[in-house]
Parts: sequence; C-alpha cells; structure tokens
Amino acid sequence: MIEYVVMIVGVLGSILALVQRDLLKAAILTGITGGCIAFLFQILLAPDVALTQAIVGAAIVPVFLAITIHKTKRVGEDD
Amino acid sequence: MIDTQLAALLSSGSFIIIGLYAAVFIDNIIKKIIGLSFIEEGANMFLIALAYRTDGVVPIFLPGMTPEWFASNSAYPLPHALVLTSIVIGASTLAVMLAIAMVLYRKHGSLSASVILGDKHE
Amino acid sequence: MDLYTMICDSIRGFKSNIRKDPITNQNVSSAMAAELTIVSTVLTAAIMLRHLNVVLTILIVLGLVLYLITGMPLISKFKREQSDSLNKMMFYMILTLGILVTSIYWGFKP
Amino acid sequence: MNDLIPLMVIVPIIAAILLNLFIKYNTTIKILSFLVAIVLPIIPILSNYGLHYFGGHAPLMDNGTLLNSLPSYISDGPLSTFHIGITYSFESLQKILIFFLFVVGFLCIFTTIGERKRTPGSYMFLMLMGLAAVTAMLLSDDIFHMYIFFEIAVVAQVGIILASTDNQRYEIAMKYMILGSIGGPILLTGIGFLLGLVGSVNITDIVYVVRNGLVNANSPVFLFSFGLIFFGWLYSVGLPPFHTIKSAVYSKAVPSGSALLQALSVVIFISLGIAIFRIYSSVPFIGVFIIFFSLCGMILSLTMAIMENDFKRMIGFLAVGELGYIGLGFGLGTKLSLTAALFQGLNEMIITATLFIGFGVVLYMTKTSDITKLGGLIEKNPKIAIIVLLGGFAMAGVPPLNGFQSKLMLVQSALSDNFPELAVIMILISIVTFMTFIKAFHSVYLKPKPKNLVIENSDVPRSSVLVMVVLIAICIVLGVVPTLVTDGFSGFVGGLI
Repeated sequence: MIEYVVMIVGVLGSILALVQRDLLKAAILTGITGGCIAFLFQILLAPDVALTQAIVGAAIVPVFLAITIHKTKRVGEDD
Repeated sequence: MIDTQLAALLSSGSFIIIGLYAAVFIDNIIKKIIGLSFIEEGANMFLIALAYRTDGVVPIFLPGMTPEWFASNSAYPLPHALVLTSIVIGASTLAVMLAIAMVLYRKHGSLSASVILGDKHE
Repeated sequence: MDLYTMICDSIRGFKSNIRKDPITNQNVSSAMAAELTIVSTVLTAAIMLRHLNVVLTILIVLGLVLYLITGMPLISKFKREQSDSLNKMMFYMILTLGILVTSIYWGFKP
Repeated sequence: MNDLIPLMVIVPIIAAILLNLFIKYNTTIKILSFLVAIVLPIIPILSNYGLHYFGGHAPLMDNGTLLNSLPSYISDGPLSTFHIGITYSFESLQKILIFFLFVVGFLCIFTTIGERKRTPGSYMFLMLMGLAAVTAMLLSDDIFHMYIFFEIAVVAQVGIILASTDNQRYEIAMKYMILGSIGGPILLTGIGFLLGLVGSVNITDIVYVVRNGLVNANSPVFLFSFGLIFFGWLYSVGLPPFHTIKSAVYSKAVPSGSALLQALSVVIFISLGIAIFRIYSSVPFIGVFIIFFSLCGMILSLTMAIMENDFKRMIGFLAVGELGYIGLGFGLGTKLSLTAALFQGLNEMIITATLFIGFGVVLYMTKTSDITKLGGLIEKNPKIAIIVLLGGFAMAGVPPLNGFQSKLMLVQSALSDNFPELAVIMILISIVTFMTFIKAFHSVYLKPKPKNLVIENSDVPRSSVLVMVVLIAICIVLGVVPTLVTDGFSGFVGGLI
C-alpha cells in the first residue's frame, strides 16, 4: 500500500517543483522526488541502487541546484 | 488495484512526460534542467521496474537458499547494475549543465531560455 | 504563360526575402542554387515511391510540382526554420519523436 | 595478442588522467601527450583479431566444466550461448577504423601543440577521453556499454567546444546538452525495452534470440524499441532534426577540435549504425527510415551550407551533409553498399579533418571567419590553398582521390539495387557540395583582397601544414589503392549479412 502513496507523492512533488516561482523551493521539491524514487527502488527489490539514488537524487542534485540558484537568481520570471 | 510493477511503470512514464513538458515549455533554464533530471530518473525507474518480480526477493544469494528457488524467485539483477552507472552519468551531466547555466547567467544577466538561447546573434 | 510569370516573380522576390544580409549578387545566386537543389532533389526522391505504387507516385509528384512552384521562394522559409534558436530545435525534435514513434507503433503493426 | 584489445581504451584514459595531474607543467604535457598520441595508432596494428571477455567471463558454452555442473535447462537452452560479461570484439573493421581514428587524433593533438604556445592540459584530457570513448563504442559488443561511452563522448565533445575562444560557445554547448539530455534517456528507454524483451544487452545474444524466433520480431515492443533507439541514433550522429545543432557545434570549436569532433561523430555513427543494422535487420522497413532521414540530412544541410556566409559554419554543414552518404549505404543494406558506406565514413573523417584544419589556418591568420570580409589569401600562402583545394576535390569526389572511390561504390550499389533515383540524388548533392566549396574557396583565396582586411599572424605554424600534407597523402593513397581498406571492410560486412 505504501508504495502507491510514495509514487503519488513523487509525481506530485515533480509537478509542484515545476510550478514554483521560488527556485529554492523547486530544488527542495526535486530532492523530495529523488528521495521518493530511492524509496521506490527499495520496494522494487533493488536496495543497492536505492542507496545510490538516495545519495544522488535526494542530496547531491538538490545541493547542486541550490548552489547554482545561490550564484544566480532566486526567483524565476513568470512563465 | 493495479499491481506494483504496472504502477511503477506508469509512474516512470509520467516522470518522463512531466520532464519532457518542462524541457519544452518552461522558459526558465534551471527549471528546464530540473525537468531533464526527471526524464533521466524516469528512464532509470523504467529499467528497475522491468526487473521487478511480484512476491520476489532481493537478488542476494543468502545461505539456506537453493539455486533453483533463487532463480525462480529473485528479481533480475542485470538492470540494477546498469542503472547504477546511469544514475552517476546523469548526475555528472546535470552538474555540467548547471555550471554552463551559471556562466550564461553571468554573461546575460538572465535565466530565460528565449533570451540566452535564442537566435539573436545571427 | 501564367506559370512563367509566377516563376519570374518568385525569382525577383528573392532579393526582398534575403533582406537581413547585405544584398550581393553572390547571395542571390546561392539562394537560387539552394532553391533549385531543393526542388530537384525532392522531386527525384519522390519518384522513389514507385516501389510502393505507381499511380500514387504520379499523383504525389504532380502535387509536389504544383506546391513547389507556387510556393517558390522556399529557401527563406527553410532558413528561418533552421535557425539556432533552442525553441525551434526543440519543436522539431519533439515533432520527429512523435512521428517516428506513432508511425512505427501504429502504422506498421502487422 | 588478444590482451592488447582493451589497451586501446585503457591507454587513452590513463593518459588523460595523468595529463590532468600534471596540469601545471607545460613541457610535461606536451611530451606526454605527443608520446601517447604516437603510441596509440601502433596498438591496433599489433593486436590480433578476436574477442576479449572482460573478467574472463566467456560464454558458458566455452567453459566445459562449469557447463556440466549446471542443470539441464541452462546447459541445453540458449542461455548457454549468452555472453555473461562485457565483450569486446576486434575485427578488420575495428582494426582499420581505430587505426585511422587514432591517426586523426594524433594529427589533431599535434596541431594543437604546434598552434598554441601554452598547451592546455585539460583540452588534451578531453581529446583523449573522446578518443577512448568512441573506441570503446566501436569495440564493444554490448549496447548498454555503447550508451555509457556515448554519454562520456558527449560530455567530452561539450568540453572541446568550451575550450575554444568563440563568443557563442557557452550557448551552443548548453543547447547541445539540453537536446542530449532528452536524446540520451530516450536511447536508454529503447535499450530498456530491448532488455525487457530479450533479457540481455549483448548484441550477439539479441541477434541470436531474434534470428531463432525466440522473440516475436513483429511485436510492438520490439518495434517501439527500434523507434526509440533510432531516435537516439539520430541525435548522436546529427541527422535531422539535429543537423543544425551539430553544425553549430562544429563551427564553434577550435578547428583542430572540430576535426576531432567530426571523427568522433563518424565513429559513433558507424558503431551505433552497425548495432541497429544487426539487431533490426529482420524489420522490413528499417532501410526506408534510414534512407529518408539521410536524404533529409543531405538536402537540408547542403542548402543551408550554400546560404551560409561563415566558412566555419559552412564546412560544418557540409560535414553533416556528407554523413548522409553513410546513412544511404546503411539504408540500402546490400554487401556492396555497406562496404561503400564504411569506406565513405573513413574518407569523411580524413577529408573533413583536412578542410577544418586548412580553413583553421585562415582563421589563425585573419581572426575572422566571414567570407565577405576575406579575400586574396592565395598570395600569402599558395601551398595551403592548393592543399585545401585538393581536400575540396576529395570531398566532392574528383578522381583519383578517395572520395571518388567511395562515392562511386555508393552510386554503383544504388544502381544495382534498383534505386537509380538515389544515384541521381547522390551525384546532384556531390555537385552542389563542390559548388559550395568553390564558393568558399573563391571568396577566401581568389577574390581580390579587401582593403580593410588585416592579417594578424602571417607566419603559419609549420605543424598545421605538415598535418595537412599527411592527411592529403592519406587521401591520395586511399584513392589510388582503395583495396587497402575495402578488402577488410567487405570481409567484415560478409560476416554481418
């Protein structure tokens, strides 16, 4: 049952990340999606991949994004 | 209730479609890059979902299992090995793109793709 | 006669269509060479459809001749569409992906 | 010696990493990269044909003791022929192409060392990394392995673009990466469909499974995987709709870098094309798709090249248009046409390298690439003008140069396969190529010199001239004695069909 909830949270998180105007929030929501995918990998019987995805998707990618946003501009234009 | 594998395949497909939408229609370049990372993650999740086996076990051969039982019950480990490589490649490509985005922002003072990646130099 | 004036007009129209660059004879002649290349190669390639169906080929070639001659300054449109803008590249990429996947998945299912 | 096969990938990677360590020491970098580049072409000559199994994981068939200990449903079934580890196969095609790839790579590195006072270590790193990646793609018998090295090659290509001094390089690199980040995962998804259907990513295994009817070759999943992998192939080689970005990529790099980029593209084209051809040869309409996109690529790139006023961009479009010829050879799918396509790919690598480096000299001298502002350079250095003219002849297919031989083979194969229209188009495109080249050549060399043209560096680096002479010599040798390479190619193609 939990996997369906995680899937829905992951997909919703990705949509929410793309509609944010504040880019820092978008980066954090990307991390949430990455974490959800890591959890799904665990459920889908791939624990070794889940470890890597948890580090890359939930920590490294959002940090990269946050660094870029810090160096550029925090609030995106209207789109 | 649909089974887990089908649900995982569907959600990987929706990640790919959301990412494609973002890459095509959203103007902000950072959000474009976020969308591209979603495409990458969707493709990875598709491979992992292919390897899943309903009521299966993790593909680690533990003491007490017979080879026949393991072969008929474990998930398929080959895609796992492939996805490990693919995740790392995706992260490094993302890092390169973000670095270029920083340089472009310093040059143009904007993050809008139609401004910095348009056709005005021709 | 009508067709002839149309072709002449379109050749005259080249100069006005290439307004961005400084107009030289070289630019106009290269645009005309490109135009003729497109027309001749597309028509020749269309004849290859005879491996499918001969009647269809005749119809398509005739239609292409009419279309290519009436819409004569093609090359300026082509050049505008193949610019370096990311949006245009992305549009054609998604279009190709869609056509490819659709035609393969539904068009060729036995 | 089969042990030498992986060295073709390992040596450039190790050299690249070492160069990155010594990034502060200019002389060390020069000597080391020169040495590595000169050693590289020797490896494919010395090594023997054969297969290399990484980690010693041969198929179960070859391992009698292990095979007997397994249950009968493995040892008797097709599983016993599957390749367990990554396999590198080294045959005549690989031998010839890798040799010439390394020669072109050596010449590009040599040009870079000669042109620049201070050799950037990171640039050498990228060049060697790109060489290693495409070599691995050509050697590998594993489609996922190809994908991984293709992504590495893309990052290396982007690095080579960024190493130039062009004003627009960051924009073009960003566009290339954005398009690549869509094309790459789509290619991966196609490989995923194939993996789900067959259970292996080894091309030989997939071909075995499809040929023996273990998998329905008409199933929608198989066709869908063809569509996705084909799209990834279009991206990786720069056929439409990617011809604009590919030509922009060529025009933004340093000329010696562009020469290498074109060599990398050709090898990626051939390696992925052969993989697609082997896997999907049972699909009836594969040739139609390849011919359609190749024709579009040739026509669109050529017409864009005529209209162009920037000679770097013009050569870039011409290079992309020439790739269409290889595609036509693959699309026809006969033995002669495949041989001709491989030969054409090899020629293209060499000829475009000549043209890029030759026009690079003009850029080095005048610092401008706009042909309306150039002219009269034949007085300055007539030798280079003649060499560039020979390169243009080779590209257009004038006898006795190598372009003539491969294009003649392609035309013959089209005629004998009942496609005279293709032959006509090929000849037409060849004529237009020549015209475009002559337009550029005339306005750079023959036209009277404009008054405001300033020649900043009148001393041409000797290394560039030497490199061009070597490349033209290869062109002439291959044009006079084409059987040097075509025998090897036709031997390989005979095993393919």
